[in-house]
Amino acid sequence: MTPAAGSLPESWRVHLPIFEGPLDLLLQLVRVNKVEIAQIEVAVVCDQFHEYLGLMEEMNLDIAAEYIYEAALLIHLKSKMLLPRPRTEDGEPAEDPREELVKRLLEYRRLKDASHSLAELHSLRVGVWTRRPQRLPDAEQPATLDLEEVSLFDLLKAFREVLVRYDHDHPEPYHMSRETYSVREQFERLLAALEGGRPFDLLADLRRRRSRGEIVAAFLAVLEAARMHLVRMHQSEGGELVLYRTTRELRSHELEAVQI
Amino acid sequence: MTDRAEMEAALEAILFVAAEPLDRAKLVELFDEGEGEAAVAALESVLERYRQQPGRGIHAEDVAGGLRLVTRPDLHGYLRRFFEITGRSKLSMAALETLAIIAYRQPITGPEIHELRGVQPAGVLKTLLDRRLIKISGRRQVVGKPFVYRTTREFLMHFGLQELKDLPPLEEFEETFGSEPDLQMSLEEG
Amino acid sequence: MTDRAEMEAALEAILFVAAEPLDRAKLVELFDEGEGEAAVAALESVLERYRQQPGRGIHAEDVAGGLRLVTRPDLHGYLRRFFEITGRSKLSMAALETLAIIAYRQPITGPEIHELRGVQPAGVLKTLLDRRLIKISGRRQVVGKPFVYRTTREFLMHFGLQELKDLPPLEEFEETFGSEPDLQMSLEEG
Repeated sequence: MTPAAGSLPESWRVHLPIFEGPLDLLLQLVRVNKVEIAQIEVAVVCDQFHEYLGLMEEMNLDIAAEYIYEAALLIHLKSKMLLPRPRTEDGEPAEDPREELVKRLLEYRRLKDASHSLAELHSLRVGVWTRRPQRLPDAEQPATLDLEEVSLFDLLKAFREVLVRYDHDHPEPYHMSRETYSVREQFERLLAALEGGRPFDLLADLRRRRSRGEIVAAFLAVLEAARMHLVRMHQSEGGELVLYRTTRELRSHELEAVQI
Repeated sequence: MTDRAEMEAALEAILFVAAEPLDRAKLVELFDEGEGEAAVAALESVLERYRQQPGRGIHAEDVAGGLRLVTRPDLHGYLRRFFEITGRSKLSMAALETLAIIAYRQPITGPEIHELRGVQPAGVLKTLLDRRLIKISGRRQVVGKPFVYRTTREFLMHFGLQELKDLPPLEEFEETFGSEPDLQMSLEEG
Repeated sequence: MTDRAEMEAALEAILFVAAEPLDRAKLVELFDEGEGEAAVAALESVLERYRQQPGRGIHAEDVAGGLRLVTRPDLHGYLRRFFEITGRSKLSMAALETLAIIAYRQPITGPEIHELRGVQPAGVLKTLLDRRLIKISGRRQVVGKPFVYRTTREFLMHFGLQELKDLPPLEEFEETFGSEPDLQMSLEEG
């Protein structure tokens, strides 16, 4: 690696920028080297790319498989660049080995620029509110989806929902043993524990339970609460699942719908 | 200090968005302390826009629970007519679930759907039949000879499928999008 | 004959109640035949009340092929404070990049998005699906039968667009490579 031409900017050692993916990193390297994408110098970029991965390693950051894949592609391409380019039958030089990479980068840059315009629009439009759903006069309207917009994703989700609910309503016999635990009771206990924004360590709580039946009821209660968007879950680095209460309020008919 | 026009705009936006009657005091408290009087005046100006006037379809109502904007009751005939004629085709969650059951468990009978959903499906089946998303394909030779339901060509077209085989199994859904969609959904709301 | 004031009031009430953008033509059709012109004029008067003005918190916008009333975007802070909404979460850059790829290159499959972004899109697709900004519109009939994605009506509404044509145009770069004028990437399986 030649330290002069091929090195990453010194500032990256102080504060390593994080990219949206390997193509994003490559785009930035082209920019750092002040060349046009079409003139990309594969050898230089390849070394810088590996240097970047090295810095990530030093900082104990996980390197996604996509970066490793791209790094391998770059090495392959670099070696191809070293070979004399063969000629085709009519004497023209064969395709530049960089062509594929250049096309990908150009297309990626084009779409990335577009995503910046969308981002700008998004941050403006996120402030637009419509009226909250209310009933039309004389018409009770249950939650509905626009038929035209219903897609496979909704269909699958609905089917899952049916199966989950069915299992929930038809528990295995051992849940029915003498000690029964009410999901609703667990549900209310959970919400009480989350009151005032207190975090709730789910796994630790489940470990403290006395029986399998109780664990099942407590867990179903968490699923209910999540389904109603009353809680959100966060996984900590240590692997704990921490629950937080969202701002959504519980409606009384929802509570009544929770299995006793 | 909040600009008077801004105060009015904010109050009007809040009244517009709210689904429930709003407490006047709470509305006024939105602004800094010491702006209370200005806020009361701003609220009055906003409400003035929603007094009953011939050309206005919305008015402000002072009900027990507080203030809210509502449509003028004498216009309800127009509202009903408009939304009956132009309403986009809607599918309730019940209908979607029933459709999903039929799609994945066909051929299936009404009583079997009832067992899976725990709800009598007659009304929903009619909706789905009317929309031509499902069809009756004979009767099951059991007690009561119930109708057997299947999805239609329109169903396949609607979901962009060539054949029923293309219906993704649940496992594929979980592989593609993770196994706990509902938990994840709330994850993003943070 | 419908009275002009009544026309205006009815139109205003309908716009106020509607949950989605309304087709102008359908609004006008609400009244008797022969009243079309008067209805157009009445609608214009109503919309005139909802132009952006300093003291007004609501305005009318043309979006996704229709008309609707929404709040002024700059009042977001007040609304959030009043309704105590903490997490109207913004989309991440990864989600926006993926959304841009789908918006400009639809219909498009997961593997194609992976190829274009260089990153596995599953998690982000789930977010976009849950927010109903994209939908699965079928499967591509190639190896693996991947899902095909498209943007939704909700996407248009969220970004304030009438139709997909209104997306900001993609920049066409001058720099071509070698003698190959066509930079359009071939969207084959990666």
